[in-house]
Amino acid sequence: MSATLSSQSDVRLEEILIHTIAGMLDGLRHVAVGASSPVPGAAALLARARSGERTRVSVLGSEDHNFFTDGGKELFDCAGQGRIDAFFLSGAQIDGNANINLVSIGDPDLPKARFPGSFGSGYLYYVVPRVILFRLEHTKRTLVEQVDFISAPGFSEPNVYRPGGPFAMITDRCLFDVDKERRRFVLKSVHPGETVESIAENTGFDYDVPAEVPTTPLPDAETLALMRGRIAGEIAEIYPGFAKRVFGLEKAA
Amino acid sequence: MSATLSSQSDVRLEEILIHTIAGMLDGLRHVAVGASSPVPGAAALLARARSGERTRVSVLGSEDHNFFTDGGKELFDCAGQGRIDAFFLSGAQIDGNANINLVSIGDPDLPKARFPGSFGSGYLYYVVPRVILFRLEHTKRTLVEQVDFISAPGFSEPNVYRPGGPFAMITDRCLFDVDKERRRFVLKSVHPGETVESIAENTGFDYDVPAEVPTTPLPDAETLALMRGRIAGEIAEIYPGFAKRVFGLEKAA
Amino acid sequence: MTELLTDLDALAAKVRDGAKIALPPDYSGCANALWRAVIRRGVKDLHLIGVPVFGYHGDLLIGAGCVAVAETSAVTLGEHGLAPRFTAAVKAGSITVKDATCPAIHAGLQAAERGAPFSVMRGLIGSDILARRDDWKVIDNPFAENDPVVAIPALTPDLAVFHAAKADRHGNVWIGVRRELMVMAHAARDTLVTVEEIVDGDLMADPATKAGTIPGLYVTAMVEAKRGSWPQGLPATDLAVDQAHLARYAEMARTEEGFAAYLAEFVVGREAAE
Amino acid sequence: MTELLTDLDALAAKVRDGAKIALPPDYSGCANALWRAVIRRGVKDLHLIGVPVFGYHGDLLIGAGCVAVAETSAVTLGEHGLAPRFTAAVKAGSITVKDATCPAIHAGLQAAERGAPFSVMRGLIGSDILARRDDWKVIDNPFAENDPVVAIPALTPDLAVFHAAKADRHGNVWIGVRRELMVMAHAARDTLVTVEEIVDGDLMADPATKAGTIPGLYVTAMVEAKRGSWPQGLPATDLAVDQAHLARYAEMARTEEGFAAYLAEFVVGREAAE
Repeated sequence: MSATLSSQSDVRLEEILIHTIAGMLDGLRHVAVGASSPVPGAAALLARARSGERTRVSVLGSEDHNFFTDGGKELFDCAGQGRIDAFFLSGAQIDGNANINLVSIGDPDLPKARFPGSFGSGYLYYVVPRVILFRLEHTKRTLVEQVDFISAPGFSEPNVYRPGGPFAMITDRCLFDVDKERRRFVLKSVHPGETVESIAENTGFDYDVPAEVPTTPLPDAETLALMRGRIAGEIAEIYPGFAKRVFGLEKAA
Repeated sequence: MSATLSSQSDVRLEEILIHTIAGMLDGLRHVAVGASSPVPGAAALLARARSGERTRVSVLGSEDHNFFTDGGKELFDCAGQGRIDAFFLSGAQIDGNANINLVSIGDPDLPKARFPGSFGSGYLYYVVPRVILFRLEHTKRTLVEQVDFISAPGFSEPNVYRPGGPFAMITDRCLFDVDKERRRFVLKSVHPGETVESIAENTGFDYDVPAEVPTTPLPDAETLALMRGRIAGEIAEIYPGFAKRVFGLEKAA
Repeated sequence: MTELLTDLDALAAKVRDGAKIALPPDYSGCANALWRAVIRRGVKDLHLIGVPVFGYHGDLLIGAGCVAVAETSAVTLGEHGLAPRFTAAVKAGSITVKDATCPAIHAGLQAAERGAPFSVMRGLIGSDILARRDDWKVIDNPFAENDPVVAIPALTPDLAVFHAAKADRHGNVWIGVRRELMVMAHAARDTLVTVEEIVDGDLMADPATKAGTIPGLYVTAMVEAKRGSWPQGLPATDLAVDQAHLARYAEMARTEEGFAAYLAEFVVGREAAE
Repeated sequence: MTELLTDLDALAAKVRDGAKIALPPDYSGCANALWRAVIRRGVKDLHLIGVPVFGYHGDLLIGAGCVAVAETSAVTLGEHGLAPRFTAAVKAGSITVKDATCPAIHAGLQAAERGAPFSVMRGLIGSDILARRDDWKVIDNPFAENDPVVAIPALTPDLAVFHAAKADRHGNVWIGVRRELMVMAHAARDTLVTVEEIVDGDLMADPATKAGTIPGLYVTAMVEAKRGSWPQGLPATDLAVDQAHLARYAEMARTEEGFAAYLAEFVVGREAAE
């Protein structure tokens, strides 16, 4: 994923992802970003820059971009109060019902693979209005028909309090919309180099495919400049390795 | 109540009350005192002094004797955690079932008299092991057969969580023990100048009277010296008027 | 983004008729200058929530006819005695009192803070406080047999309103150990703050200051108001309670006429100064 | 009265076999010097509670065979990847994992802090986290129709254990904004603290410091331990994370042999220095 996209200018895949995610955050009041999420973090910082600082960004685990003063519970309280408009979740597995698995593969008591755990997903996925799923390894191993462990379900019964839920899913191959009524992913666009067919070949679950599926738009020159300048600097405070790999080398080239 | 007890040395009633209450606090880890409670406050400070500072005293509303850093809720949390061994409650009315009324006389919707309200009594009376009731106006108007409003009941049904409750009641006339099994007050001692009969004449509820009812003991010389010296100084920080009236004038005399 | 105002009346304009408002106790940070401006505006039907009790400011609002409901664990002027306008209003039946006990108010606010529909608490069973609160319920503790417990629904104020020692231009407000102000701000939909001083820099930059600071995220609008808690004091500052004034208030407010004279002199009459 | 100890091993002796222990996350204050002393003592069957997650210190304790139960929302070495000894123990079935989600841990601790039998929370319904926690219950919200909500019982640790920047001789411990440490201390029966420095004076005397201080009331015993969080950092100090060491840990702990060598060098081998 670190190479530039051969057939396109010099735009990197990460830059397309950041641009695409930022487009889903524009105009929001408050975007929170979990740990180990450099692409969503950069997207949130881009949305903040474009908002004239009206969009707040809280980055967990960052001392510089963390505005909480009430301990570890405050992020969750804040989300429960309805003060967080967007959050990002990933999963070792994600299935066609938008269920995510952050726990294990196989029997959870004697798993074949064990991951860190569900973190706040068992709550935030329910209460944050725009949860953007991201999985930067789009394969049949990761996007599965049914997850082995539901850290948090994509959808809930009508009597379950659920102001939040999946808003979209972005991968290294494409962007899916979410049809909340039909509880299905809908292919929204394919990233440069991918096709409707290549997505189908690499996806383990059923999803809807509209007649027309465009290519994911590239960021324009102004956005690229902002991303490679100010945003690269900001994200470097939190993810120096990522900033160097994605933006630093690029700038040096 | 501010005069010395004519038939006794120069010991004031307040000093007898403070001494008597302190005797119920010796050896405890943590005593909390509510607002507007100078006599209990002085008693707690006396118990602390005698403990070699092992007994902690928290005085609400005092900046000097308040060790809480988590806002208004901390006292109640602390009590709920079992970390407060003794507290003091009063009432506009207190009845023979140890029910206390801090709210109103008559119909609560259109009361004849309205008092400030129940404060924390609706919780602390249930969870603090030694709640010492105090009412420094012992009359049939205040110690009644049945309170008009139960801010907190003296006793609870067996299925109600109730590690706490009334431990004793002290008035300006006497000290009552509490018989928890029989849910009754028991006359423990009468203050100098009072008799078993004078208590009966001034009490609106039934209570048990043992065959022998002693006079409430006076503090010894050492305790008096401690009270009039160090404790007077400490209580003056919180209740200067009280300290002046009870101890300051005394010392000047 | 916290709105930084320059005019107390602009902040007072955000207190709408019928608003449900969390008030700190007297020993925390009372926004008394703001309440005087609110009274001058003639706001009506406020629902005051004492966190967990209130004093002078609430009594003033009640006396001025701004209040429909007082939800609180107590109303008192402390060593100055009963709150006279509260007492008179209750006896006249002109306000509704929702009596509580302190930790029930905290429990309701904490439920709102957590985004939970309710909190449960011990105590209360068998009291007339509970008997008269049909908005509270007794439920079974699902982790024990035959163990009733009281459920207090989330208490979500429209507004948390208080005075604090300092704030910065990002809307961060320093409150020190007065953490009930933080719970109020978290629980309320909007928070209005008056401060002694708006300082340069960022209160979140110094770890010592940050520890006692409400982030601007929770602060809707703010204005500087020197001695804004008068006649109450302000913790962690040299602003002490004006006991002589409170005694005078307690005396004047004993009668309607006296209270009217108090309003004329100390509320309407202070407009130019504030 | 907080017990002021002079010997790390005396504090470690208070960690008994089978104790249920609240652990802060890596970015808060990890009492790693103490955990090394605990491992040297050979403590068994600990029940670790991640507040709400844990990392290096818990992985070390698991690898050293001190742990029976891990109750947590996650275990991770952050950018150094999966926690290798936790992962190995889960796959081997040698520890019991009680998977949670972050706010459920906070909700349980807050119930204990409040003396309430449980807290309720949104979320969780339909997850396998909930399906596998038979110690949690779904109950009806009594304030709405057909509204299930999850009840999390009070989570009362035997011990809260952490490292902090400073404390005074009264047992008051400054933790700044790391308020999860305060909730842990309130909720736990006993609290054991290591600190960089025991300072003269009273941390409660200065309002700025007081705002970030856990009162000695909650602190059972304490000892000074310089760089006591190493290889983790410590917030609001200049102690940074020793990333190179954590990378080395992550590498060595991938195998049992490597982990044994790590223990020999950095836990048993550090005894004289600590």
